[in-house]
Amino acid sequence: MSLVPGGRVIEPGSALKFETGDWRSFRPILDREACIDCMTCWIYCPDDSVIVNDGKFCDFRMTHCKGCGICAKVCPKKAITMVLE
Amino acid sequence: MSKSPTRLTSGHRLCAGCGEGIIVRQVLMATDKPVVVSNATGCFEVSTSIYPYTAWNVPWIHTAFGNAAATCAGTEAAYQALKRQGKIKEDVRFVAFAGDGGTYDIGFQALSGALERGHQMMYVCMNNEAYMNTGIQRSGATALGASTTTSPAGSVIPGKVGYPKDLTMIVASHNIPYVAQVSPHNWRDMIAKCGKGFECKGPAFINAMSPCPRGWRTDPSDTIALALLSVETCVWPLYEVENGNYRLTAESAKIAEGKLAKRPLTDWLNAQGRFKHLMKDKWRDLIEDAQADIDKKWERLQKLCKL
Amino acid sequence: MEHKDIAINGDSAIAMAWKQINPDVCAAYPITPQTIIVERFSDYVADGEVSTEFVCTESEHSALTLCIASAAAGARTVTATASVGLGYMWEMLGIASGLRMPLTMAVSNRTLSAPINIHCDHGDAMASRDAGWLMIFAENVQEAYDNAIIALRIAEHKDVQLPMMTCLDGFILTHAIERMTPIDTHDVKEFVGEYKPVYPLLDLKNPVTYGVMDSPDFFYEHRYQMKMAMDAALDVTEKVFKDFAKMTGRKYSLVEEYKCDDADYVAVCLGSTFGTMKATVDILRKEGKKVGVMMPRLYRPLPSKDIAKAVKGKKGVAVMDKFMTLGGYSPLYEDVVASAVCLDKMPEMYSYVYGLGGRDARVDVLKTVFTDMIDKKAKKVNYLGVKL
Amino acid sequence: MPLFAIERGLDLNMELCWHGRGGQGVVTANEILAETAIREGKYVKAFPEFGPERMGAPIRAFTRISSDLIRVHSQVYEPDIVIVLDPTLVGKVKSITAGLKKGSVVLANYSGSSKELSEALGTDVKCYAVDATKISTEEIGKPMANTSMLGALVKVSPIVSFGSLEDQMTSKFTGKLPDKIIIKNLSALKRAYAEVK
Repeated sequence: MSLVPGGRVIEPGSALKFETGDWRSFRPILDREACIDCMTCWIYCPDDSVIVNDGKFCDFRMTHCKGCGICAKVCPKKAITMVLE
Repeated sequence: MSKSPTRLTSGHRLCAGCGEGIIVRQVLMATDKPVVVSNATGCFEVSTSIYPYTAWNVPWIHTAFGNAAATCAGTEAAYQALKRQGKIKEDVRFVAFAGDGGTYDIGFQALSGALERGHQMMYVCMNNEAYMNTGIQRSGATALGASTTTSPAGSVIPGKVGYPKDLTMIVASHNIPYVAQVSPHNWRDMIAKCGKGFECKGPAFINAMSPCPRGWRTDPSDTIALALLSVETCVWPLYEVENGNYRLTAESAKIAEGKLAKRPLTDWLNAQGRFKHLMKDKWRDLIEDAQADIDKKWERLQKLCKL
Repeated sequence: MEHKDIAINGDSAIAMAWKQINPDVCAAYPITPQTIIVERFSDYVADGEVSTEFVCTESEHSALTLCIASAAAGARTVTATASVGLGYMWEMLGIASGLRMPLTMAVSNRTLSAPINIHCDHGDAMASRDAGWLMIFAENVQEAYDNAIIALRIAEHKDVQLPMMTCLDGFILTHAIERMTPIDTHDVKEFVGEYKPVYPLLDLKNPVTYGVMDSPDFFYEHRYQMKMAMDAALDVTEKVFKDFAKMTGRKYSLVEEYKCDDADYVAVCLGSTFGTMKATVDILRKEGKKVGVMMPRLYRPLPSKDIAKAVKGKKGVAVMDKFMTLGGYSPLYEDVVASAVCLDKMPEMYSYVYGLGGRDARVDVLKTVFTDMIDKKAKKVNYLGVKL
Repeated sequence: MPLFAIERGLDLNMELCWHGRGGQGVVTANEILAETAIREGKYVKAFPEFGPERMGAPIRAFTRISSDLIRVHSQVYEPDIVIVLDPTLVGKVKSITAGLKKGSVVLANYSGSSKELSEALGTDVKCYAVDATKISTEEIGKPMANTSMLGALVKVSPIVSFGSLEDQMTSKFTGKLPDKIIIKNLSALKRAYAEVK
């Protein structure tokens, strides 16, 4: 049997392989022009689904974003809108 | 901060808009030291460790429901022993996460014991005011009048009977070095407080307001707005007790100074489906009682902060 | 090497074994009749005779929780309890075994409430017998001490990795002073060896997740792995017994037999009663009665094959439970009967409930276990010494 | 010469039953006897009767001493020797004479004569009396009769030698009690050994 005894998981962060993106009814769309890279959406995303690179907004992790819409509500520049999938 | 390593990955299975994911990410940003996490049974534990996956990039352990503090204390005791023998070199931080059920109720004894013994650990309660994992049953943290599946809004009894216990104050009475109330809408306040909690000498306790769209009957996108509202209505004042000294922080400090308006409790109640039944005329007295209770506690807290 | 025998009670002997082992962590909560273990060990900690991180918790539930987490973190961990304390730990017993934590726990056997009673029976151990723990019993203080050392080697073996209870009869052994041959501390340390944790939490470079949410797809398999470990524990225990005999000269077997070879009638029991029964057998042998007694020293995993072999061909087998299952057959009886099912011809099997709540197991009363079988007076289920 | 000769020779196998009150040092005396016997290479099982009793309540304790491995773990029902630490128990506690058999002896802390003692107990087994309360009060300064009774015991029945008893008491308490107290206890031991009748 290849299972690690005790139900221990020895591969950290393996949940990344489990995609929660298909839970989504609404998807976030970013207005790149309006975005000021303030990272507000990143700090409030419950699903770590705002990808940031070098301190700048890069993308939404659509494989995992559950479409809660928090990012749209907290964006100080109203740069994110939620649209029906 | 955005460059710090991801300790909790995507792919966990919390509800969309859950406050807990936001809180844990912020708490773990408050230290750059290695952390070992303990977790009580509850939404967060279940959602982040569904076999064969784990959302954890750090060592993590869950044993049972009523013992997150003892679990954390056990990892810390092992660390103290191995560190003393030179078998471990790193400077490690120990943190426990639990819901209000695992903290206010079934885990209270273990928490009190661990605090009294003085383990080097930080305990974070994520308070969503009911047992959400098992389907919204009332807890010792449930607000007066809130409708839950074990305190339903009936025709005779209007939801939860009695006020929630003031656990933060109870914990502060253990005279541990650091105690604070936080809310995820104010991440600066949260991270500053957790930073103190991680670095103080002895146990620290953080009580975090954690909006729950499912249990509160609110829109997932409103989680942060509700967190803010809990503070603006003084339902959840932000404060810390550092070595016995009480201090209001963030929005709560501004309300005390008159720089920010204290909003009426009805704003808080109206925003959530779990309180909808209270809007009927026949429960008006109950709302007045609830407001009076909040005002009384707020006054007392302000007095403590002036000492 | 010459060793000086000492006068010591059972609880102090456990504490002495711990002192020699010098475990990394001990978390415990005092309860009669285990209290002396925790008190003596506290003395060792206070006097710096051990480097153990000792945590005196606020409850047994927390004590075992701390031990589980400590073992998961990578520390060699010990604890002790008794009676309702073990009952209070019950939730955590299954978690300790399910997470495969090789910690060891001395259990100073005492009955369960109510009515509250501080005396010995095996109610606590028997209520926990299916929790996935290895269990070993002791006839006397020497064995209680030896078991506390032996247990580490079995529990920590890579093929086992399960927690182990070492049971000693409350008061009868815990508080009684007997003559004991201690093992040289250096030898104890060598015997138990350096602790090698499996997937420790404190291996920070390889983060491990402990205590997952398991689904029907995996839970059964995780349980089956525990069954395999229990099976392996039989062989491992025999091997460890051999190593122990090499070190001390004290030979132990999975099932201890006393004058059973040519016996027509045998009794099966656990704990200190095994000793008193040996004396009883000697008296009856002098009267020409062919009787014997045996004890499954290792009770979990049950050495079923050895039990079957030992009862094979006997005219009668009395199985003595220091515990009474209410509304069913008592556990050791069930275990022995089930073990003997494989035999072509089952011996007559009698259940004897005795010694509940500290009712003294006297030689004159124990004699009737054999004489009743011989005189065909034994019933299927007997309640030895109950006053009706 | 010992007052009560053991005729079993090397094949020593004795059962003792102690009577006293909680707090009088019954357990300690039993412990010292057990340690002394082991010091002499004998086997021992020594234990108090367990219960929730507190200071002042009548309590019992038991000792088995044997030249062979002891297997019986039960209480003692037919004692060879009964030792009573508290004179107020004589005549009051019936279990003192329970299970006495031919050849058993009773040793009591008793100010009267051994004849008066056997009358008070209503037994025809051999009785020995020693005023251990008086001895310990005079020698130690407080009425802790337990060490005196040990001295009397080994006179009545040399289950261990007086010398080993002295050695064990000295080594057990050295460093734990002031030397002065140890010496006083040893004097009490010696006096009771001499005075028991």
